[in-house]
Amino acid sequence: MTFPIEAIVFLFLLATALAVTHLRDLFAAAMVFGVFSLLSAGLFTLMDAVDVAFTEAAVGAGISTVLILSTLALTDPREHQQPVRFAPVAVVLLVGAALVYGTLDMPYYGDPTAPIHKHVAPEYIEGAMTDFGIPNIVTNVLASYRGYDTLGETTVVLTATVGVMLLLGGLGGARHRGDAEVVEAAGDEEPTPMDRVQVARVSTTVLAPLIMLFGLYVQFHGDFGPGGGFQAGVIFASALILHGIVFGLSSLKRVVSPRFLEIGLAAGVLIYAGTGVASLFRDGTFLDYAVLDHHSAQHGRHLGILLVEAGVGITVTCAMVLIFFFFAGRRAAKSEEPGDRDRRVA
Amino acid sequence: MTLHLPAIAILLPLLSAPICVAVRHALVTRLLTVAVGWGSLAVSGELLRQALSGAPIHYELGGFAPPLGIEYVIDTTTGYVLVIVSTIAAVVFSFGATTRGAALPAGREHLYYGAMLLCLAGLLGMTITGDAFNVFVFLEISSLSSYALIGLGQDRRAPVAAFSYLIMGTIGGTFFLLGIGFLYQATGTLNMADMAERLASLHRSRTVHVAFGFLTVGLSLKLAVFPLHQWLPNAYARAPAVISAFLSATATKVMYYVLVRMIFTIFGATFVFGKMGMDMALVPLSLGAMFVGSLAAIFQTDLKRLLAYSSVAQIGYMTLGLSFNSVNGLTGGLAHLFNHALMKGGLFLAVACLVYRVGSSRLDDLAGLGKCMPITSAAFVTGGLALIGVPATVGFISKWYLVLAALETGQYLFAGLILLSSLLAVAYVLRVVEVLYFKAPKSPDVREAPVSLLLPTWILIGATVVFGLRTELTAGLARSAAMQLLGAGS
Amino acid sequence: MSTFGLWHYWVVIVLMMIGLYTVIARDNLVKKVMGLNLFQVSVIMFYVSMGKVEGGTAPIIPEQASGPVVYSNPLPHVLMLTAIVVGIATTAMALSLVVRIRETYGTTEEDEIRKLDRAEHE
Amino acid sequence: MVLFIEIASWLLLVGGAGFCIVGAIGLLRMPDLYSRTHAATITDTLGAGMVLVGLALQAGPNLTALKLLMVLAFLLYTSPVSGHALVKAAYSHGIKAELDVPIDPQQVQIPERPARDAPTDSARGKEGADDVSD
Repeated sequence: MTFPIEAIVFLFLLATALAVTHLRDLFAAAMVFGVFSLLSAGLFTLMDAVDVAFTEAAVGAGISTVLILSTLALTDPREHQQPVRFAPVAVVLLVGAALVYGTLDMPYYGDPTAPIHKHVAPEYIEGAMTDFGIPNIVTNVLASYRGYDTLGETTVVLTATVGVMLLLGGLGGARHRGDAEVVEAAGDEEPTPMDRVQVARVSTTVLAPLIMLFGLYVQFHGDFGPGGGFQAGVIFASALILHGIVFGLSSLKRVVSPRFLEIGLAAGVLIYAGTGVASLFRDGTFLDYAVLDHHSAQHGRHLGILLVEAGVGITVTCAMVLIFFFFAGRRAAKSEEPGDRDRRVA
Repeated sequence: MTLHLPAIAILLPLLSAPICVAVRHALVTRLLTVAVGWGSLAVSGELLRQALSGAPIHYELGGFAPPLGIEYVIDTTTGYVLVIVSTIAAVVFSFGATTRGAALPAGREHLYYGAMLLCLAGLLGMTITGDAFNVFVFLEISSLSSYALIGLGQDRRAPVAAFSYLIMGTIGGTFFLLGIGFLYQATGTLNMADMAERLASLHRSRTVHVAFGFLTVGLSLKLAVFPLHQWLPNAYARAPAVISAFLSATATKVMYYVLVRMIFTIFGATFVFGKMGMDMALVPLSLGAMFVGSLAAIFQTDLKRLLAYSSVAQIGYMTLGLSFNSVNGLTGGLAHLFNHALMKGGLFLAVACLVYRVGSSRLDDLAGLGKCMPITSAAFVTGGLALIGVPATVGFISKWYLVLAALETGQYLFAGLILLSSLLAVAYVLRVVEVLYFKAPKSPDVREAPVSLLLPTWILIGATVVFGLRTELTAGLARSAAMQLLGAGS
Repeated sequence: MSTFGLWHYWVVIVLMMIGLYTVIARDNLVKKVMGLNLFQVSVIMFYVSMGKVEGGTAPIIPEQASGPVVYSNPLPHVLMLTAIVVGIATTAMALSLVVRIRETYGTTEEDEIRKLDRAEHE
Repeated sequence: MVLFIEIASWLLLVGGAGFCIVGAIGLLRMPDLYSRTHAATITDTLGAGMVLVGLALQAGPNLTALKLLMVLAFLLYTSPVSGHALVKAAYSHGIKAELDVPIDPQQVQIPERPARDAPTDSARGKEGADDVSD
């Protein structure tokens, strides 16, 4: 029985999860949460889920840690002391016991005769070469067999970004200002120490283009290896966010204005749904790419998957940069109003 | 083109939402939203007609057969719920001042309409899909957009209410995802029909029992069934009145539909009521909801919170109808779906008219408005009577079927409890009537709400009376839907 | 090895419960969001561990396939790409609500917010 | 020849792991931020570097080895920059280094910044005041 490496990774995961729960310094907790996400990405690689690992590392460890940190920059860094409550412990134990009871009739971990490996998965694996000729089966299933799911997923990204723009639009609840003003106000506030740091500037100017190039590589490499629209979008956005952090929001605004990003956000979803509607006009059902090319169904599916992944990439890039704009733009509103201190004591 | 009608039903709101986000013009996006509302009503009506005339419609997406690809399944119940959601959407979207109650930053109206369209797309997508995991995806779309819309309320506590709704909703959604994971592990497929076939032989598997448990708890959280309803009163009370009108009349209804779909299509009534004893759990919770909801509503000082607690009670009626597992019971439950949507939608729109003029929905600010705003107050009273279940209103129809179902199975106690809880409803409706009509008006110069606000309100309130008299559309449809479900289920 | 083959699922369930506990028990709103993330990532781990096949490789077909190659199940991976994106979307929305709450209440502790509400309510 | 590469890669791997442990211990033991970054950079440069080179040897002369060396190049490029940014930010926020000899502020001449950065000094002055309350 070879020693399961996952055991070690699980050990670290348990340690980091407990650390996140008990650390009262929220910045440290955010960092440990980033470690947790990275470890889970490692675990997914061990479980042969390379696409999920790539996305979890890029989205889970990358973007959610950046978001949590930028929120902590606007809020209090320390959590209040709090006794252990017993009602939640009871609820958690009950739910945990129910789940463990549920696993008793499950096939063992890695058991090849499990029902899920018998029913639908074999057709996906055979179909990859016959219908598509695309080696990465996950991309086939993601974009065409269950392409409607991924359309829903892209719409989830659109919904979240619209929600963030609505909630963080104006600076401070009372003063209503359009998003242009939000970013304007943030751009010309006191220059953060970062922008006078020559080293960071030079390294960013060298690095950002390489990151963008890698993002494009991931976008088109999605058919042959782990990659695809989501990961590419996040990587591309991280290059822009890096530029925004080092050179300040106003220069990022000159590179990609919020208006342009809003249109890009909508354009991605429209490209995706548009590809589906295009197959409607050629009397295939919605999102059926085979009809897109009269000569060969396989070529049609290639084209469909390419367009769909491009749509996803555009939406995710614009979404991540917009969310960064509104969180970072909020820093201008963070100047501690005098009323804040005493209101907390009330 | 009619061959692709199911796809168009979802594409209409799904495509118009990004268009709203891209086009920054408030008026253009407003007109687009209203047009999409009425358009989806027309498409849903046509789909219901097709589903009624023949066998359920199957529409395969992506060109692959069901177990591999995803498919839409539209039977009578699906068409019925699609019509309910798009009717409310059409009327609420054409309400005169949709952005009035929201603390919208300047130049943001186009995103507000985009979020409303995304919520509609999520609800329709959840109703029409025949794939278990796809329900989760569209559940997240409708939930995320409703968190944002609720967080926009002018009340300073709106973000807090939206945050607690987000936490409870996401836990519910993740329980739902866990339930699907257990089902997928046991059956190997995600298509609902395929899953139902394979579950027939798995009634003793503990994985399936736990899967059923987590799916039900997850949906009860989203449906605000009695013990898990804490998020609903704050969410609907703090949100802009128009959003409360839209969500109270559609969101919980679609969650109820998913619960019904899961019980009768995936697991089958024999497994759910026989083996799992679902009715033993659901009946006390429903009765609890009816009494706690109504009692809490009586002591509220804010009109929107009062209506929100009454929603908790009305959801108790629906789940009670479900737990009888009889044609009459299910007919009562499904009919109440449509009736409650009309009543609560109309009442919240009436409150929106009051808030449009007075600026606050606290009861003592609304004193004496009966004289200054006669039409709106009349609308509120009519809606209140329907809530009580006065004959010749829709409320009476669904309570009639519930009592019939209770008497049919010999539970006279339940019939008595249903009537008793209606008396509680009388209490809180009369309390509002007393505030509106028998108190000196605070500010006498309040004018009546403009017609663009009153017309949609009276469309819904009028419907509560019209459908109270001619019941073949609501109760008749609910009955044929119940027969189809139970016929398929047993 | 009767139930020895199930320990992967049990460890993942323990991680889920740590996340759920953090969401329910902690008052700090940002800590709640972290707990929610822990809970969702653990559910993703549960799905992925379902898909693993003994001796299987990543579901990518190599060019020179030497003999029959055993692949892990690709379907859970597709579902989990969706779940990760739903997780990040919920986190972004929750954190923007936390920022709004912080600006109106001056605090991100739930018990203080309730105190301020009650104080303002009387 | 193969045996030699085998030994070399294992030596590198074990050495890299050793340096990571050294870095971790240093991170825990060092008194203040500045000395801790010294310890942390050991893990980045030597620790990860040796492990990557060891793996590249293991993988043999093919594309994977090249990719591993590119990762090493990326690491050697970015970790000093992030270390520098971290320390620069800490210094401008006025975090003081813990020195054995207590310096009295008059003696030490903190190098005057060019006039352009006047606001930072005032900022640091204010920050300094906050230091005590932190």
